[in-house]
Amino acid sequence: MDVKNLAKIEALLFTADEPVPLKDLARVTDLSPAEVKEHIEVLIREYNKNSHGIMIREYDQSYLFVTKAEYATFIEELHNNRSLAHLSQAALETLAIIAYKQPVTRAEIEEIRGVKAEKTLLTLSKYDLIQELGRKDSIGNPIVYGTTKKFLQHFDLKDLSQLPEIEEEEL
Amino acid sequence: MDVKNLAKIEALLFTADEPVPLKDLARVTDLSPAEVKEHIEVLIREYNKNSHGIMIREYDQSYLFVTKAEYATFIEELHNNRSLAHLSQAALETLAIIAYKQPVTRAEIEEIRGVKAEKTLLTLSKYDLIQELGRKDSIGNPIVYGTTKKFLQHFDLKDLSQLPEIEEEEL
Amino acid sequence: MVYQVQLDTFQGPLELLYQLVKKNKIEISEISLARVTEQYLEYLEELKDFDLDLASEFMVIASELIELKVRSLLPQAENDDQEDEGGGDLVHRLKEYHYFKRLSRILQDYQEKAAKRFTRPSGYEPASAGREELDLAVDLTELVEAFKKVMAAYRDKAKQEDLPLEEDWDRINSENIKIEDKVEYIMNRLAENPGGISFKELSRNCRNRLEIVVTFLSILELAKLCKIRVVQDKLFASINLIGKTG
Repeated sequence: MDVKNLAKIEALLFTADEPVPLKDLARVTDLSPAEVKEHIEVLIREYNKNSHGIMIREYDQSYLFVTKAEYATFIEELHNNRSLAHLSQAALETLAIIAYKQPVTRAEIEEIRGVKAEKTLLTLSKYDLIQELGRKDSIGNPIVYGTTKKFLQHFDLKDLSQLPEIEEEEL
Repeated sequence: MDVKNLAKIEALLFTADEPVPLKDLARVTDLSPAEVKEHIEVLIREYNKNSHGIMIREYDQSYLFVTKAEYATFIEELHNNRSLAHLSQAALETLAIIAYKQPVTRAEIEEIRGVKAEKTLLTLSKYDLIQELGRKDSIGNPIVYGTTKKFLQHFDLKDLSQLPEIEEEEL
Repeated sequence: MVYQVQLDTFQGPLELLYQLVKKNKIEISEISLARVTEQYLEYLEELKDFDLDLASEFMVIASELIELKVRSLLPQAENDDQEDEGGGDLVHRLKEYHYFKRLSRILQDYQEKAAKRFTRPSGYEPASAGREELDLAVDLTELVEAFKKVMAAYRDKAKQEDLPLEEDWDRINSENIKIEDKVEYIMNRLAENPGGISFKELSRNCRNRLEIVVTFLSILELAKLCKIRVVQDKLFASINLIGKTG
């Protein structure tokens, strides 16, 4: 464990505005992914201490510095000119369907919600919460949608398997 | 010295992409400016250690987390050369005149450089390196210009007193 | 000595004069400025065809220089107090210019050092861990609730209308048809068929319309790069591709 490497990884994560894949860190630092991971774990333990207001989160083998939840209100107050975007109920429902049913087509989303989904899909794409995964091998080759890394980051999920499970009978 | 306050200030500074004024930190944390300063000094000492890749810089009573210079090449590699635009010779000369002569009018700048300054002033304003300080109390009430906090940050100066001095007779 | 100049290397008359003084390794003084007058005027000769606005600024300095030159050539007579007016001012201006030029070079070094310090990405909305979400103000519970609600509504509707539940939920493979891949594929097919191949044959194996479009685009690309020749005997006849060798 080399402190210079710790510092290097810290600087790299600090300058990123989205989770940095482990393999990118390995490439840039000339360390093996396993070595990078070891260093990151030291950083994670360090920043988890109470004396720190920031911490490192893992999202799907990628890492990002975030602030600790308890300081959110102070941060909001400091940057209080920043307007908060609100997801409409329609957008939220559409996002929920995509999260649980991905890969899913627009027609399928519209079928479930009973209304057109075009605008909502645009909004969700704009916030980088969903992405096109490809095309379905059926008539018309419709686009299929799925969630993004930003989605995981936004809901603070390590990966999609961490989505809360819903019992069939709850539905 | 309260570790929670250290953490809070750390989180606040972390979320900023430009220097945060001491008084804003004091307002948000409900501490006195002197107390905030004490905490920041603890943070500065901590982050100056070799094991950290980031550090806190002061610019005109405002504070900002920046990466340490030695990791610049790695950061550029990770983020595909995210380096800042460098200023042209004309812009640098104009900026030098403004920095040392502020408050200074456009006519005075043009007199020294022997060329029109309008475009260069626009560029420097666009980059937020200079600002209009007001109007001079002379014929035509010309606008006077000065440098901004962003200027200090761009050249990594704590305040204007840190501007390099050179002897007149060296000419 | 002819001084080689290019207009765009000088931002103004002072810059030119400054460079001449530097090139001749002389002091900034009235006498030495008089010495570079010829070089300055030679430069103006070349400048003649350029922008008048710019040229006029150069002319002002030129006239001052000529005055200096003339005075330096005249015997040191009883010059009265007018003497300093032109030359003294130019010397002063040039010295001041030199001063700021040096400062700007120092600032340049500062700038380079400072550029090695990176801040957080600008315009970035701070990410926060945990419940309080800053940017979209929605949390996971709300997401789950939304899903339950919407699925419950759908099941109700499906039951009433006697629809099959969740048809077409079969998993599919995401595909990504790239022109580069198609280009490679076409080139391979052409290598196997030196006599050429028709567009129809190429599109026969396409799985969907998108792939046919990509195939067509790839053919256009290859034709543009002169890697293939495209032949059509008559309107609506089969389009044939023939590889070009070398």
